[in-house]
Amino acid sequence: MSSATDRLSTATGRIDQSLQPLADVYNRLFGDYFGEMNGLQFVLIFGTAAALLTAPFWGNFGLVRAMTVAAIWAIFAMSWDIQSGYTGYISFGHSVLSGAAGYTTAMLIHNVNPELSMMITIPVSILAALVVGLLVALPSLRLTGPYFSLITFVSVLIFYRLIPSFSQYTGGETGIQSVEVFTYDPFARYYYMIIPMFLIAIVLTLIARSNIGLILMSIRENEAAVNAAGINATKFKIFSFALSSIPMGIGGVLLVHFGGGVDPTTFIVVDRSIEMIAIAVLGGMSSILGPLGGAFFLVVLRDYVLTEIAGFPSPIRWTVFWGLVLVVLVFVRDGLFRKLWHGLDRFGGDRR
Amino acid sequence: MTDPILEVEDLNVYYGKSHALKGVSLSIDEGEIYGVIGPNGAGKTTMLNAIAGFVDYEGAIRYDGTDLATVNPQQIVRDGLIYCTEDRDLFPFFSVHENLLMGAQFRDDRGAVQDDLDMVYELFPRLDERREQEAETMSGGEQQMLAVGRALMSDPDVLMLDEPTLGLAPVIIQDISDALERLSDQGLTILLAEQNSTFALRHAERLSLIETGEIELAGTSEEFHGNEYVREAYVGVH
Amino acid sequence: MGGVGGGGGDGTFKIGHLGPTELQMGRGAERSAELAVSELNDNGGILDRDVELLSRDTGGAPSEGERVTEDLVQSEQVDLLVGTFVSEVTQGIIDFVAEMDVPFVITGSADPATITDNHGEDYETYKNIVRTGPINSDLQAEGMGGYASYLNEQHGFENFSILADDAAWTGSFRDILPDEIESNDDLSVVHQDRMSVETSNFNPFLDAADEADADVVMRFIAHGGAAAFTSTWAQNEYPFALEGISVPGMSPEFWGATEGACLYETTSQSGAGGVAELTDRTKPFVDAYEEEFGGGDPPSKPMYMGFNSYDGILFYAQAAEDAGTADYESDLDGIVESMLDLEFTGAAGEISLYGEDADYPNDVRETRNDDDIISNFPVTQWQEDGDGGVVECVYPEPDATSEHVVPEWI
Amino acid sequence: MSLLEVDGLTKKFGGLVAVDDFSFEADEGEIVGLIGPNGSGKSTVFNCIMGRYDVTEGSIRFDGSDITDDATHEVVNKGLSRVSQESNPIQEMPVAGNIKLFTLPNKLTSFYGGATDEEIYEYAARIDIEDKLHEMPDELPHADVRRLEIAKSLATEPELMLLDEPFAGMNQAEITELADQIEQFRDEGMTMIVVDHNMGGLMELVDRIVVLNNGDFLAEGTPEEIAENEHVQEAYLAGEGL
Amino acid sequence: MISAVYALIAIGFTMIFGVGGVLNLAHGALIMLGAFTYLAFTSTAGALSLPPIVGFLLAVVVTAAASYALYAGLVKYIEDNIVITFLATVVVALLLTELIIIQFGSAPSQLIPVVSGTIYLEAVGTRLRYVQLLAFGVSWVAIGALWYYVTKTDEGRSILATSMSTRGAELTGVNLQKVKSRTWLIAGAFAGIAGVFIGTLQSTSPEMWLSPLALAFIIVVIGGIGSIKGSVIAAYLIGYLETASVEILGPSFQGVLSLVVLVAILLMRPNGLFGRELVHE
Ligand SMILES: Nc1ncnc2c1ncn2[C@@H]1O[C@H](COP(=O)(O)OP(=O)(O)OP(=O)(O)O)[C@@H](O)[C@H]1O
Ligand SMILES: Nc1ncnc2c1ncn2[C@@H]1O[C@H](COP(=O)(O)OP(=O)(O)OP(=O)(O)O)[C@@H](O)[C@H]1O
Ligand SMILES: [Mg+2]
Ligand SMILES: [Mg+2]
Repeated sequence: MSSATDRLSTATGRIDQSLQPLADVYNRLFGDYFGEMNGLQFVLIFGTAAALLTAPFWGNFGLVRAMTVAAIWAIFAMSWDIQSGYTGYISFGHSVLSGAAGYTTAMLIHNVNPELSMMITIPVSILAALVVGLLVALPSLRLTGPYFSLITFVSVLIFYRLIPSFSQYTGGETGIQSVEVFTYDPFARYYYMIIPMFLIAIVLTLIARSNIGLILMSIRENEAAVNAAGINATKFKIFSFALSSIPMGIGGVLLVHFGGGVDPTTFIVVDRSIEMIAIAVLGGMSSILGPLGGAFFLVVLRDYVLTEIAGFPSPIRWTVFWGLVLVVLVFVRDGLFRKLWHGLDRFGGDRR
Repeated sequence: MTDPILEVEDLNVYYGKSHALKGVSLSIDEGEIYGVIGPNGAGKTTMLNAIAGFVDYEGAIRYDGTDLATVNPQQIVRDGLIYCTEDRDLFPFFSVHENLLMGAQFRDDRGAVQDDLDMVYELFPRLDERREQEAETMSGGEQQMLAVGRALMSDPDVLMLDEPTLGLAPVIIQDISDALERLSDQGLTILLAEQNSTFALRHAERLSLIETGEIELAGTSEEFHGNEYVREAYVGVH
Repeated sequence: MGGVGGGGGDGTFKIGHLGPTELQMGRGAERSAELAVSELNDNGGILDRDVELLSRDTGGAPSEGERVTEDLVQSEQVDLLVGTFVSEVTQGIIDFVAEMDVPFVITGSADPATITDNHGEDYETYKNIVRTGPINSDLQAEGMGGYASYLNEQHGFENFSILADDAAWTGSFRDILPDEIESNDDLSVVHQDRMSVETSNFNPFLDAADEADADVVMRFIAHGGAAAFTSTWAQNEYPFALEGISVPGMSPEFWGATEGACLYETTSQSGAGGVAELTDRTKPFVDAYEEEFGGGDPPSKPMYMGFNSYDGILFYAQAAEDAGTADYESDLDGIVESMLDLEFTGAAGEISLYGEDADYPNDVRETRNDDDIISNFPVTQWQEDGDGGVVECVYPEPDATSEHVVPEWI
Repeated sequence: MSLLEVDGLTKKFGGLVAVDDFSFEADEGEIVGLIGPNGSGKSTVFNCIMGRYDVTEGSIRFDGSDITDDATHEVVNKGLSRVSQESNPIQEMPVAGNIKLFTLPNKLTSFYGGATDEEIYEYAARIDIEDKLHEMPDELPHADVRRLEIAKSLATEPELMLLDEPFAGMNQAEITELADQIEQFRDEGMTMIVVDHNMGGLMELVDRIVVLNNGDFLAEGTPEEIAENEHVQEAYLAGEGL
Repeated sequence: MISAVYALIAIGFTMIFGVGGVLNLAHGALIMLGAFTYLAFTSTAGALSLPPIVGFLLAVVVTAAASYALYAGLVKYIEDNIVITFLATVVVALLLTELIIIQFGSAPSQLIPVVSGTIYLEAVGTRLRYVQLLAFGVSWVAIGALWYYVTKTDEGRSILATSMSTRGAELTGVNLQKVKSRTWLIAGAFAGIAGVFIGTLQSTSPEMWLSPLALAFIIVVIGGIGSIKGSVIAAYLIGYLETASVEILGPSFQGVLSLVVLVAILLMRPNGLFGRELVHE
């Protein structure tokens, strides 16, 4: 057993050696900001990035559509991660943030002026996500542990129940469907989603690898120690929520222009929040790129592999899907992509 | 002399790669106070944890003739081998009184439990004053008293105390000293792990000195008192 | 990507059917669509092309609905879309479908806004979308008003209570129905309330209706709580009749699901649950359905959307034949024109569409009897049948299979 | 003016008066011992100073400014820090990371500030754990965990350090070593207040001792005076001490 | 009335959380399982058609067993990681939902009441079904018995003790495995009872797990995690607020007012009404 892995790692080690020079160039330039990697890891990251960027040229319609949706969910999961994954304050309420952005766009168009340009609606919507984020964060962050999770959960319920109460503005449970889509062309549409996703991934990774990330993680492990270090933990908790709200807002805007409208089930219901958590945890919490990978894994599995490839009817499809998720959760608890990453670390040769 | 009540034979404990206990053996007779001293990280706690069944080990530990490897922790407790840990492990939201009751939760002899309760309250009047206070809000020393008190509530045959004087004021240490002597006279066997070597040397009839996982020295308290090295490193010259 | 759309003269004619096939309503519709397709194929297909049915589960959720619709249109390049039960789903896909020009026959959701907000605003864009049934809920509300007068004639009921789900589809019943009822001077609406879709305890609502002396409670309910509503009413023997629309109550299996508590309750449903001979087509269709699916998973009858999906497909097939083309990319206008011109007899009734300048362009017309009362809006009631229960059509009178019965405890 | 002035401090927990109108001060460069029986309120006093507990009554001034109602991080940023009775390192980070956290500025925009590796090494070296920088806290023996706590505290560059039972769980040799290091800090200009029950270690280290009993001030004086004080003997020392 | 059933659900949920630190989101699924087991045993259309009371007992037993199986077969291996456990239990709930759809279909059903009949309460102007009274009675008896058990008996106190310190429990001779198994059995039995009543008074469908679960979650946090007394009071508070908000603001605001009040309560008492103070001020 171990000799087999040994042999494998000599082989992979050699591959790794040959890639190392490339990785080294990267490490010299960016290692300080994003962390260093070995040759195999370099290939994983940049290979995947290249594959993602060229998907429309090799994927078919169903796959590309699934990946388009995955890109949006990757944004949500990464945003959730920078807040919940890093600080350990697990939010069940992130769908409210994307919902705030989506609803702002739709309500501006529906109630204010149907001709409003995206140049106005998009920034206003992102701002709305930020405002709602602060609105949720300021009181909630006084609470800890499950109490915090609950209050964020309740915030979803409140928003969800308010929507029918103000149905003349919100469109009630049917929502508002009069939003312009970016485009119906499935290929162009993909790039509308994937490019913001990449930018957000880069920015969030930068932040997560900086002191800010260190402080957020320390809050998760020991908040008292953070205060004792002379750092205002509360300020950073709120900051992480705000930091998370902005990309959530961007994701919400993308989603509303993807489907051409809002409705509570697509945007608000707590299932959406739970999906974000599942994606992030499955990919690997507190790693930013893990959740990104998790999104592509889960959404492609759900919307493409199990439907178009396997062609399961719906209850079977969901049974298989949840069964797989359960298996991954139990056996790969640190997340698929963290596992993969460390695997490459092991199989790579010695560095330097 | 009777058979030893607690025997440790060639005990080895590993934490991952680090070898925390390296072939430790000792045997404790019924009714005696046995001291284990040694510097920080020597492995005292590790040894007690192994006896209580909290860490995996190699070697043999026998209590009253039976090999503990096959006995689960709660059965060890029911058989009268009680462990008062360094971390205290109190029930933070139970009151002082409830904590003490939990110490006796497996006992059926109601009357005797009441007597023990009275005994503990008498030993630590502070606990008596604070019967209803939640354990978590007690001061460090008060919690230590409660931990010792709870262990006594289990009506031990053998009591393992890990640093019972930690964080206690000299007056209280004095009280505990008296209590240990009294209980020992009543036939209780005590295994005492201490940094406070003065305290250990005062009470233990026999001791072992553990350093980096190995027994460096074993003997009676007289032998320890007479030992130059022990005096210098552990008792301090005042 | 580009070259979307079939509609060329050759190859199979693909029909995409959309519905929540996890639900009985959706499954009934899917099966009915299958029956329509095999009937078409038996008769030489559409414009001599073989017909193929691609059924997709929308899960009742807009995002899933959008996904499967895009797949049907972009990837499968279907020639026709049929279905959608949940209004959210219909609205979620409607802009996309309008953009793609593929003909879309709505057969489930009855929301008038689907038509008024779209066709009403911009007919040109939405003209490829039609609804062949059910009649929209504005018209249904008017029909209900007629039914209220009928109940008054039959049993002397005067006081009505309206309890509606707090949901968009009940809007017409909340806004139009009270006036419709009270337009008959003998009748009054004595109590009216909305019930949140999360309501699970119906006692307070029924108590209030009771207190207001209602003779009839008209409830409009579409979610799972309907069963609880029914049994709360039946077990407590509230002294009023239970009428209106209950979507779960349309299930042929509702008797078993409520352990018989649904006895005496009624619901309106197009197709009349398949128990009445509405047209010549009704019986053959229902028989075919029962023969094919009667013994399997529920529903054992097509349910209303089944009728409409069956009719919708055949309706379009006829229109395409009339137009001589199904190539919507080059001749959408021709197809639409021939749909608007078509007078078609379906299993659920006569189908013809309103024209561009009507209030409800491209929407199915109601039929009216001599008294100008809407008649393609049958009401069915659960009645006793030995130990079990049976669905009977009780209204309108010409189609009725049995008299309307009042609960024995009143 | 003293560096730290605690004036009429009272802390109640419900009906329980843990600290009762207690006043004391520490001058710059001093090492003050704070002793008293278990539960006499020593840790509570520290908690009040550090802003961990709200003060019921009284005031606390540090370096001339009122810090009674300050939050912990504000107090720390003014130049106070504490080594608490229980160690609580972050288990997921190595020693170096634990120290680094304590050097980070309290700013949302400082992405790459904080101490350099050399500076971290320096902090660790002052308390002799520079060889352990890459170990994880749960691999360290108890005494080194305590040292890590002190290193963290040093990393905030305090003017005044509160030490709660630094000698607990250490043997004589270790106590002597630690006491020497604490002396060293004083020579570098730091003021300290030390709570401990280990009279041997404490008496040699401190300039002055304040005794608390039941939340009340009991006595104050040089170690010798205290050791001979009858009240202190009775309430606390029971013949121990010198 | 039904608040008692809610309290029962919340207590089952909070016990599991208290003892194992496990947010068991499959608790709602167990309730559903209870209802469907009862349906399978008693439904007149089914093969068995057992008398309701027998079906009731069987449903409770089956649910308790399922709850135990969930612990022993899954949760035991992952309970040290709270996020994983929380997600895994949601996934279990979703899986069970699909299995129930495959087996029973997705249409809602109505259970045969354990007892039938109804009385009219003139004074309050409402009708009350005997099964409502029964639900109320059974729930209270169960809660009372549990309360006595955990506060007045050593064995029961061990359950609370284990929730505070596992090591402490071991040191005092508590059999951890037994305590946890027992906790899951009790919580499961409670879910079974609640399932039959919820299924009877409301409806039995593959979606029925979510709202009792959300409710339990809210009740538990308002009452304070780990507190039986808190759960009962919070359950009644919620029940009252739900009704009151309908009356004050109208049905379209149902639930919103109560949620807002709850948020306010939490902000004033960050550990719920009877929660343990985790941070001292
Ligand atoms: N869980 C653990 N994982 C890894 N190493 C450990 C663990 N627990 C203890 N050790 C190591 O094992 C050695 C023995 O520790 P132990 O706690 O038994 O010492 P001790 O003699 O009780 O010391 P002290 O007087 O400080 O309590 C130490 O080096 C310690 O760092
Ligand atoms: N949160 C609290 N709630 C109630 N009582 C408390 C709380 N915290 C401390 N106390 C009580 O206040 C008193 C003072 O506690 P404190 O921890 O300050 O004592 P101490 O002098 O540090 O004792 P030790 O030397 O044992 O650590 C104790 O009697 C303790 O029980
Ligand atoms: Mg130890
Ligand atoms: Mg203290």
